[in-house]
Amino acid sequence: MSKRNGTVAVVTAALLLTTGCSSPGGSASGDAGAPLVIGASVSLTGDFSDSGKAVQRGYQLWADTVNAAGGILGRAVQLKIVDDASSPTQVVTNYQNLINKDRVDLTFGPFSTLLTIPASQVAKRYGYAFLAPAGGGPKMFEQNLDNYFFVQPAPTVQSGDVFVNYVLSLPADRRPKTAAYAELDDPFAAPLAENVRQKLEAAGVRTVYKQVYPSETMDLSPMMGAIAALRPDAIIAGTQNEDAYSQVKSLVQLKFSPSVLFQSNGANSPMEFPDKVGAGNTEGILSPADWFPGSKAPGSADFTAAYIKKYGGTAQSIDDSSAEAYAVGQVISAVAARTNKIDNKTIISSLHAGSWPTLLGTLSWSANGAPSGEFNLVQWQKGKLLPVFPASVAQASPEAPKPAWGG
Amino acid sequence: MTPLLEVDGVSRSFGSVPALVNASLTVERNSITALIGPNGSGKTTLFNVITGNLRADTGRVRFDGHDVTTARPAALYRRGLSRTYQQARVFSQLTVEENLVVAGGFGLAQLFGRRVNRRDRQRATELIDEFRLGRVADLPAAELSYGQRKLLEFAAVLMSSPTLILLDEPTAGVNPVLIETMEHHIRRLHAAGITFLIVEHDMNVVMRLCDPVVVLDQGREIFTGPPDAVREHPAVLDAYLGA
Amino acid sequence: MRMRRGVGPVRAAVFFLVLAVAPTFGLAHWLLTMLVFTLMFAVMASAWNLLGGFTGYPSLGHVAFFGIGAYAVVLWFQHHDISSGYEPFLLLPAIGLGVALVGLPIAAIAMRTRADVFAIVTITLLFVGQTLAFNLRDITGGAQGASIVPAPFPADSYEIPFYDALVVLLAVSMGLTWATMRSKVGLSLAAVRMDEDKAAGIGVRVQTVKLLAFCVSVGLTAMIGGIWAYYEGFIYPQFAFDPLISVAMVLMTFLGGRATLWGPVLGAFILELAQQYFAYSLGGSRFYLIAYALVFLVVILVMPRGILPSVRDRLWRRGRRRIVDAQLPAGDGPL
Amino acid sequence: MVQGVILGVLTAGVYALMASGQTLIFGIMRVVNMAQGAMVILGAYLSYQLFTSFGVDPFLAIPATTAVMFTVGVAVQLIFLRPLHQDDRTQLSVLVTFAVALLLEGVMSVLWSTSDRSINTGYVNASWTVLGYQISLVRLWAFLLSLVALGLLHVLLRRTRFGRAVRASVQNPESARLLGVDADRIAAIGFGLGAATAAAAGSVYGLLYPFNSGSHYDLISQLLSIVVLGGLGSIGGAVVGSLVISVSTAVVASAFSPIWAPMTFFVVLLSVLLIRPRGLFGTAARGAL
Repeated sequence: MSKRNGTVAVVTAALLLTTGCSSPGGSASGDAGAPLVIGASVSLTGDFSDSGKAVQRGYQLWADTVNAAGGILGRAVQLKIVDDASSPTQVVTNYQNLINKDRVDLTFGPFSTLLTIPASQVAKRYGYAFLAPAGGGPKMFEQNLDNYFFVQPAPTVQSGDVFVNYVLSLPADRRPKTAAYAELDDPFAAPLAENVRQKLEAAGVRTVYKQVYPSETMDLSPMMGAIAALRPDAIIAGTQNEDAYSQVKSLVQLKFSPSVLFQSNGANSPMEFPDKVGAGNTEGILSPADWFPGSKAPGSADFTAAYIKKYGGTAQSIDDSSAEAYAVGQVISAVAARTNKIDNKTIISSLHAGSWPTLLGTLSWSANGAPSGEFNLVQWQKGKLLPVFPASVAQASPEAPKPAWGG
Repeated sequence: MTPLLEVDGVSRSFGSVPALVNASLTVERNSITALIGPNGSGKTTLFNVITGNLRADTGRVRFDGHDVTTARPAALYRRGLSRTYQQARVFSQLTVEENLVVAGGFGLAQLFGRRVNRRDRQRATELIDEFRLGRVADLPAAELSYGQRKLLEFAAVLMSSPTLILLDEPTAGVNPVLIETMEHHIRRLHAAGITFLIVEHDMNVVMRLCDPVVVLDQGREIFTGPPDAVREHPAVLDAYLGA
Repeated sequence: MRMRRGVGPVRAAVFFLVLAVAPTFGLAHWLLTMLVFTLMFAVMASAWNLLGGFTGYPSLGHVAFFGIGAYAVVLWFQHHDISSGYEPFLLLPAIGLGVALVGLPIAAIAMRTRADVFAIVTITLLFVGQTLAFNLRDITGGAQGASIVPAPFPADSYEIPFYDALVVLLAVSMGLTWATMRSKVGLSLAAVRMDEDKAAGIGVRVQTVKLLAFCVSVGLTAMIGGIWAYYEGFIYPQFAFDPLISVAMVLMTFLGGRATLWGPVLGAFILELAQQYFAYSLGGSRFYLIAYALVFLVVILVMPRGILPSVRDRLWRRGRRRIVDAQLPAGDGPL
Repeated sequence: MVQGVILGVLTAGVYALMASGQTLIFGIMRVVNMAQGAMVILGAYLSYQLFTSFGVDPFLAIPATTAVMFTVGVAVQLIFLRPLHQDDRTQLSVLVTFAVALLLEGVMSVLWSTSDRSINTGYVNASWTVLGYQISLVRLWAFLLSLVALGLLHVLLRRTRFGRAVRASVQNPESARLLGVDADRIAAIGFGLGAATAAAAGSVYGLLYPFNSGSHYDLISQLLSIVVLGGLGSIGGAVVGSLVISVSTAVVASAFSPIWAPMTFFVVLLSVLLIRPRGLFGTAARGAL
């Protein structure tokens, strides 16, 4: 009866077998002149696709820049970027394919810790260095992978430290006395805000409200209403994107403007934030940033110019994910320049020592891939996002207290 | 000896619409009792109450001396009360044989046994032969004609060796030859000691087959008696012609 | 039911033999990885079929049990160290059994509702599971996710233990399906699917077989969840309780053919391989979703009963026979 | 707490509107429309586009978006649902409408990319202070609009010939056919109406929340809970279900903790189903509009 179906299954299996066996034996890199193929799986569809595309632009921009200058050690850089649809299953398949089927020379990381962990383990298994522009959550570093390097100034959780330092730098009578914490339940935002809370409590800032909210919460009004009723001096929010916008909108509707408003993410998006919350409502809001328009860090000016040339827009319209991805490439270029070699072993051993200048500042890594620098504090002033702390990078002095909504 | 089935003062309404109003009925052992009445008089509702598919609002149902007012259909089926449906509910994707086997009832232990074992097949084959379904025994019921499906459902209820069978319009929509076949089977089984309660529209069939006849109108029992008396009874004429 | 004796077992033996020896031919890692994921879905589709296919209760919440299985492995690793790396596999039967028991009261409530409402109630299960995974931080790690120590298998044969475990589970799942089809459980389930009230009325043990199908089905699903978590090395509520996994099980079963032995497996091999391959090679064109949806629609509209039944029908058209879980009777067409 | 209840009630209006379309479709055709959420999002995108390209206010755009979505709904019914066989239509329709949802998601992600969008009109952040409580203007308008739309739907079903035909087919498809009701036509128009309510709700939804092409997953799970809670096929039930769910969610979020808010309505739903498997206002065999 359905002998045919059985046959189909067998034939399929046999086909798979043969294609599997006949996959190229592959030459293990090293020939000068052959292109340097770099593989990365990026979320071009699905939940993380926005940042995924920004990451793709950053990688591409770096590759173009390097190739225009003759490539790396004479080898043209060739990117192979595939989509993981924001799926942890697909990301594993993709890195397997990149490493074992397409035999890429190097791998770059995907977007988000959630995908980076399974992906980095695949890379580790085959001895590939894994440089990722995203994936700075605590769980990532708990993996203790020696091939992993998080290309940002500090682990995400510590990106609020700069804000704490800023508060502590204020004279005692100008510090906020009370603070409310609204924390998005995801691998970064909530731990980040918790980290800030612990440090501020230790410094004597009283916590009057603390609440974690799930990521699918569309309506933050109930929570912001509860916060507004307590009238805290500071609102410290561990946010991602949309929730940051919603928080501000709710506060505007509730007619409550705290004297300090810190949002860990979203508010540092130069184009979207004013677009979503209204330009008049951005004034005085604080946020951490690694790269910002007008940064004086190494390569930043070139990057900005190249970005605008290739993708249009202004410096203000560049997503910092692109800058972070670009920095990943910068690190690779630097390794090649210093060691005159470009293989995974060299990359791994080199990066565990010394410091590496990038457009995000100078980076160095501990054994588990955690960077040991610090973020910058940026603030919205007159419609522009300006670094205000620490003084070494500040382009303006911090505005405090935050003015009322609408300017 | 007590009657096989006693329905005593059963009422049931749907929302504000009464379907049965204090209806009573008795089925004597080894009778072929007809239940007739105009459309919407509550015949099918009464069937459903008797078989436990519907719960009565008030009143009692006794079967074989036991109060079964709140019994579930499965329990009644195991006690020997089975029924057919007006639209012949058979399992369309099961074969004729399987339709019979599944109606045969089996315990937990047998659940893990073969789908159709030798004993099942033996019992089913007897019925298949009796009902002349041999040619289609291995076909899914969906392939049968309407009349064949009615026969199949009738045959299936016999698998559980019932004492009382409720037939809901056994001859509706089938050809004259099949009506005769149905009558033949009912007589044959009656002779073998099975009691019938039949809802039937075809008065000729009722006259030939049944005694007594119970007439239901607007949810009430209005007449019980021999078939000859039905036609002359004023209340019955009223019910059929008047309303 | 007179089946053509021998053909079924021979086909199964060949299939599993090919599966079992395939890795010894030195399949590339990328291919083994794809096969591992494909086998996961084959088992899950086959398990889903036991409930959704045979009973006709379309569960859209099976991934809730997948997630429970995944977190069970995580929990186990919180209290135990890894040594040989095989421990999670040995743990699987316990997970399957445990989740089957957990499923029992859930099934008893959910199966009070019928087809469409049941589908929705099971969706609810999925979200309850996800919310619990997010919020029971002490157990699950919440939104931080939970990581598992990577298996200490050598890189050369890293996928093999996972692969072998999955082949065994597929054999178990298909074996159970086969046994169901041949036993009165299958007969009863078919009756439930076609007319549950009538079946209950004639004394079919409706409740028993429904609950049985549900528990076995979710138990198998949970075991796959456990393997998946171990293979991924890191789980996160949104991934462990991903509605798309539920949808995939349903889709594969429908594609291959409901209430058939081979249909769900065929569906899984086609869909999962195609999906993994195209997402990789087409590099995330946004038309991917549209293409997927269109294939889905065309399959349902053109072959509403799935590939296997439709193909069989076409081959045996002169028999004009409908095959669902009733195997085709032998012989030539009706007389 | 009070703020929570106010919010809950205002939000319930929008959900009631979406859910009424869903339940109407089920009532007429016994089809659980998994694409209702995607249709709402499509409605939101349409009014987003009208707003950004032509500056049309989302509230004023509603007649246009509902008209477009009505057509989409009719098309979906005619192309994808009508060919299904009667026997397993319920099961298959769940899958077909889910596939339609995926299809719409794919189309939306191609047309508008996958990034979040929101409609920012000048008044989006305005609010009134009433007795010390803040009432967002948009939400109030959204609520009123939903009431009007539900009112229109009610009138349509109660006072027109089409409405009578619809109710007849909900009550008893067989007798409706005997009465000369063209079931296919009613189904097409019914699905169109369901899609139209989704469009109206979508315009409002876009004003209240940010959305992207994948937003429909969260939405559909809530809509399904609402209609099952209220009883499939009952519009009154959909309204009550929306109230129960959004008020309980908002109250739990503001008084207790937002992390348990999503759990709230699932718990409410499951406990209701334990007692009444057919929902609050569901009836056994017949639907009720």
